[in-house]
Amino acid sequence: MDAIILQILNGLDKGSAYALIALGLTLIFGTLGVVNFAHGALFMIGAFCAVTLSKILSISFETIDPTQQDFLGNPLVVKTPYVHAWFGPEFGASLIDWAVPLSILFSIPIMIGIGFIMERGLIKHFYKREHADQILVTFGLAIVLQELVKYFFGANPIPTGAPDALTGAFDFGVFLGFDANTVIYPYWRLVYFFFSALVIGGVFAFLQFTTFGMVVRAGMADRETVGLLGINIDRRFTIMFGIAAAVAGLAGVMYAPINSPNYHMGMDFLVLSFVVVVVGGMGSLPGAVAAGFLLGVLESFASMNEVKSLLPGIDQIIIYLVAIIILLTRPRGLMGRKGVMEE
Amino acid sequence: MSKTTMTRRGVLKTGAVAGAGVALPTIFTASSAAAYTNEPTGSTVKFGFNVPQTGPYADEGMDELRAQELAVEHINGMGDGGALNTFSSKALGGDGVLGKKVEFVTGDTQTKSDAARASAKSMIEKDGVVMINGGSSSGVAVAVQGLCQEAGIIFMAGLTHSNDTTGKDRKANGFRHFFNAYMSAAALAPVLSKEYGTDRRAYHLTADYTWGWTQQESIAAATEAMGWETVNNVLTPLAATDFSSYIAPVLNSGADVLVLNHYGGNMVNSLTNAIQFGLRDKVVNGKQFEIVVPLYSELMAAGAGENIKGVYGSMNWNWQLQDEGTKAFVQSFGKKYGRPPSNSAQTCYAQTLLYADAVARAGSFNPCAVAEALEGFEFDGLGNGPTLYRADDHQCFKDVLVMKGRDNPTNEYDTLEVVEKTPVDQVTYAADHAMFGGAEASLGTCNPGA
Amino acid sequence: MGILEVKDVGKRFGGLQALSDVNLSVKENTVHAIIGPNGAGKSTLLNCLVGKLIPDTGSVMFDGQSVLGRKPYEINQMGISRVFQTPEIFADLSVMENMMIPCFAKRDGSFRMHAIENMHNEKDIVEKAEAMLEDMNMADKKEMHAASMSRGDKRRLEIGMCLAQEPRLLLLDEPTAGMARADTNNTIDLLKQIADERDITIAIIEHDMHVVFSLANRITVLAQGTPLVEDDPENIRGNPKVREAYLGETA
Amino acid sequence: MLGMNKKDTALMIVVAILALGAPILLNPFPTESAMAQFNAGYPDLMQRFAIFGIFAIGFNILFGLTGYLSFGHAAFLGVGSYSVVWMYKLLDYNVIWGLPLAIATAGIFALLIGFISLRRSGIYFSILTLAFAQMSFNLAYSVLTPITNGETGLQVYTEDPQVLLGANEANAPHLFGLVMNQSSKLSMGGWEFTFNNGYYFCAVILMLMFYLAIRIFRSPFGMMLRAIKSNNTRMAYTGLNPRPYALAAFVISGMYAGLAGGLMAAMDPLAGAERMQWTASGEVVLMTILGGTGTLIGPVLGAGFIKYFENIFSKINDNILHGWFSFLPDGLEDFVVFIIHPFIGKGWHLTLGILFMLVVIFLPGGLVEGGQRIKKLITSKKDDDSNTAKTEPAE
Repeated sequence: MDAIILQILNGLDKGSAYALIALGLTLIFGTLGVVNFAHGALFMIGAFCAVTLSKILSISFETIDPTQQDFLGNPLVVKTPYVHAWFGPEFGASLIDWAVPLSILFSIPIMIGIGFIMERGLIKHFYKREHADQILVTFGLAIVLQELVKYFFGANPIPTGAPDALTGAFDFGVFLGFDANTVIYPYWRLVYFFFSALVIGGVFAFLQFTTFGMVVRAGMADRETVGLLGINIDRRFTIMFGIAAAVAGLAGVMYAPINSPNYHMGMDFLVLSFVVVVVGGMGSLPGAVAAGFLLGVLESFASMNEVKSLLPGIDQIIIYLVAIIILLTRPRGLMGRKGVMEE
Repeated sequence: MSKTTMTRRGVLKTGAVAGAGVALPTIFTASSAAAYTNEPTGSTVKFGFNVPQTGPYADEGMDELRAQELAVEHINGMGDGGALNTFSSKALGGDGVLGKKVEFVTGDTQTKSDAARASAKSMIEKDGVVMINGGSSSGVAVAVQGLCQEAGIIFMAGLTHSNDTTGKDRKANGFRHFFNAYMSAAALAPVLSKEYGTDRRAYHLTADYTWGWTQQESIAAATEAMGWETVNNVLTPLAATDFSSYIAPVLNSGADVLVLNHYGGNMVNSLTNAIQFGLRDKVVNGKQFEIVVPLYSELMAAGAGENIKGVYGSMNWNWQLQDEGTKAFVQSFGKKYGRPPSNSAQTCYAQTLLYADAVARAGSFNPCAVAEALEGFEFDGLGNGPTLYRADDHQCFKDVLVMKGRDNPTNEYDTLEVVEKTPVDQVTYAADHAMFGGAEASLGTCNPGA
Repeated sequence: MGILEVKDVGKRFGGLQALSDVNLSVKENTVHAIIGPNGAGKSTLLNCLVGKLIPDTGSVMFDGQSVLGRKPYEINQMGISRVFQTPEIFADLSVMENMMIPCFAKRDGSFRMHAIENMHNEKDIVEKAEAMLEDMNMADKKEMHAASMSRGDKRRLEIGMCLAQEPRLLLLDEPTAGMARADTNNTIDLLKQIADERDITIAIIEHDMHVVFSLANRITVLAQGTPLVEDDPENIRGNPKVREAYLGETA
Repeated sequence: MLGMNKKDTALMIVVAILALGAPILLNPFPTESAMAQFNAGYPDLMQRFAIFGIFAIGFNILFGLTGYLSFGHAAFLGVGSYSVVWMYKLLDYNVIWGLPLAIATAGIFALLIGFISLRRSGIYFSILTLAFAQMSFNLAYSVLTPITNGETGLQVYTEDPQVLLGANEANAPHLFGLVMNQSSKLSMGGWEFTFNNGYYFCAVILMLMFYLAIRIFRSPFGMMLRAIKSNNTRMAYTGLNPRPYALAAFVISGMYAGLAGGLMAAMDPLAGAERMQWTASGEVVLMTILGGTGTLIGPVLGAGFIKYFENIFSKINDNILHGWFSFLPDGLEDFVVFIIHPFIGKGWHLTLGILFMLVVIFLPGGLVEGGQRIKKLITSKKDDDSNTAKTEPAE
């Protein structure tokens, strides 16, 4: 029982990352009809926003300490972050410590900006082109973006820790009446789960309760009709692209402490997020979220020893197996609409 | 196969002569010309450095490439000579190899067997290299080693840790300086039993492919021999990025040690996840919970950051060693690149020097002569102490380092500390050991190509 | 006994009863029009005939065989061709290729693996397609990209493609919708000619009364998913029920 | 000629000349010149051009004609390779056993996967094929190691049965004694050309496969496939069943992929699981789009383009750059090298990504459109504009 609760927690946590990425992806599908292979790269850039901010906060001045030596035997160069000098070592240290949460604020304008530039500069010209062309151009863009990140940050993962206060694990077991140490879960992953729930809720509320959102939803349902009403849907779609980019970016920022960011993390998530979106049904926002959590939970269950001993290698293929089964039983995924991306 | 000719150099010279007069076509068919593949005839000789330049191991590849460039410099007599000054063999005079200046070409393995073979083939066929060195995974090493065997040139493996490289997949034309999973286990086990006691229950997470399996097998055997119990071994997909669902059940299993048979990105993530779950803060069976990462590298340590503190592992070499060879190499490397070399860089550096030295001692670039010179070669002064290139399986035998994540690093490179130098005797095994293909494993015969 | 016999057909979509108790008999070699106000269930009925929808109740017999449960292509191979409201042609192919495809379908059935011979070497097909283009007055447009033709030409091509299959029943779904008067008249003439010259039955769904009364020799009026009346055109014109249900609105 | 019209015959002749003359055409620079770095006329790369050409031609029969975008074709490539290596292990090194088996097994796999995947269309189809291929890759790398030799890659060991192995038989892939990795060399002036058995074997098969593709494109079957892409509704209402047509196209393209995979193992007797990964499937998609979807020659060009970058640009390093620009003053030399540095060697991915974007932005029809534009530019005087290319899009 405790093992199952643990895996459900795990699944929800994994699922929240899948859901966030898939949400943005399906927003772009639904509104713009564009297959965006660069969406994983946006997630990656988000994570690197966190890396960048913590690097900026750690920009240091150098003093030479003649009493110590570096590996070549030269006097050691000691680095002190400017924030330590400016705000005092204590507050400075906690600023650096809280770099990842702070990056949320830092990343939103950056991601929206990147989204605007992408949409206006490139994607806009591909609305009427074939999906194949969209795939090629966005894939090319994804490569360019990740190679640029690699050029500046290297290929090695960059450890980016959560604030000290949020490290460690919470003992759910005691909470639920099990023995201590049976169901423990890291604080930061709980934060991630609630954060993504917040973001997902925010996006839905935005689409549900604002006029802007209503127009966009109408546009998703039938672009032509909305266009006939004389509403400038294009500008709203640009904004939607920015929002989708920001959602992917936020997913990335908060993911940084879970796994050290590296330049190809976007590609690692790309295929998976496409599977999630398609399983959820093209163009369906609730579908993407539901599929994200579903696949996350199933993936976690498949990695349990009991399951693996029955079906060796099941965790290698579970996602794809589930995708096949769902697509064969439900033609348009969990909640897909007819006619979207079917030709 | 034996008739193949890839005699670019030989042809060139003749071609140049013909070109000077009228453009007379000269046709070479198979089995004419040279005595062996890519026999150098001009004033230069080409080495091929095949390292991952794209993909997750690109940084490791870059570091290998730095070391290889440095080695070429030293062989050609430029720079400060590095470890050539401390190397026990004095056959290299700093004037290239056998009077020929060394040039090199580079390629990208992408850490994929196919891509690695493609780039190695292009070096052999197009650039006419006599030796290929580099790489950072066992799959690639075995694939390229097989290719070099077929083509008739020497392969000096880079980072490859699987037992198979010099075990069941050993080849007469291939040589490995790097240590292997068995050695890691043999070196780690005594230290672990000393630190953590002999009554421990270990839970293994193992990358689900050949290298992971051989390492898990080696570690389990060595730790069980000293009294540990292996509670469970869970295979994890190579593509996994989030290991939480594999880590979560560990605490409930009654295990008090977690062994992570992962490398590279897998290891960085699994260790980070394990720390997130607070495993090392727990007390199980009345003992402090511990994590072991049998194979360490500097880049992984950097990627895992603070999570690595206090975690034990093993390495082939480390820049903090204080022997003369290490000091000379680190000085030379540090001056040129402003950072200490990684252990895969050191292996590539040593392998390049060892190859050049063997050529000089053999007096020929013929791979069979070079192989003969390397087989049973005993040397010192390259950083690992006295070392033997065993003739039976082309594996180097030398001390192995047991490392621990440093608690208070003083700078960004100071992430690991050397806990113990396990003497070579403790890590030596028989060439027909069961984990190394048993009695059936054979090098085959040396292939000189043409 | 008509060539097409629809008996007691009903179809529900959720809470909406789209069709109920539809009985219809189309006699061989007639032009039978099905008319009715918007939402009367004309398109639903048509879709039930061609296999796109399966009715909940009732039967649809074509030439003594049931069409229910068969795929559209199977029903087509039985001898029912359909012309769509917006012309459905192979827009990326040339006009000639558009015409050759139904010729192949007629000769070779629903699937044949003829992957090696050059299609232009199939003399019988080429001749038939050319003759049909000639009949449709499009021989000069043979090499044209189908997408670049005018709407009227596309319609004629589509009708020609259907005829190339030598169907026994031709279903037309508002064939003149959205057309200019001149194009409409051309289409009426074409259909008249087809009805006169060929051994074919035509069932037509149409909004435009001008078209209906120019062509039909039998009319069924559909209202709220059920047939109101079936009669000859003259009688329909004067039928008060029809006027009320349908013509009244437009008059 | 051979059942082809004039235009196709001309195209076939061009392909034949390119394929047979590749060892010379791809080595335009003298061996000792600085530009020799750009020579591509060495056996391994030429083999890859031919093999990936075949792969892409086959893929285009599915994607270019029917519009069904498969993201799982690499699986068939891998199946083909494994088949051939298994034949080496069981029988002997003669490729004659393995290649037909590679085509057959790939065909069977394609039939199974296609039968299921073609129940859906559009992106749903793409994801289904992707899922099958990724499952194959993941399992081949781990659980199926007894069959695939996992990470190491399937290869021939001395203890393998090789029951047909003769006493004097070559210990490398061969066709009745014609050993694939043997070459002859021709030296002319500063140039040197390598004529490799394996390459010519691939080139002949490439020409055959190209010819077969022409026949398929011009056949009634090919027209039906284009009809599926153009209008599936009309297809069904013309009495044609789109499913078997699409499935046949899927199986044919799967067999092409199997043949390509088999040839990879015929050139180099090792089959690695990575060639089944989604990136490999994506690569053939990119090749086809880049070259020109639905055109005959496009996929071959696209394959050559990508393989050229992978193999030539990744090998340029700073030393070579310094060599090229050594004629410049020191500071300027360093500056130029500094500017170019991110795009070569380890940065070849960046260059490729930029080129993908440039091609798709400025040449929507891929490289073939680029060629057509150049042609039009040259013949613009007599040509009275756009309608020439329209009636025969499948050029």
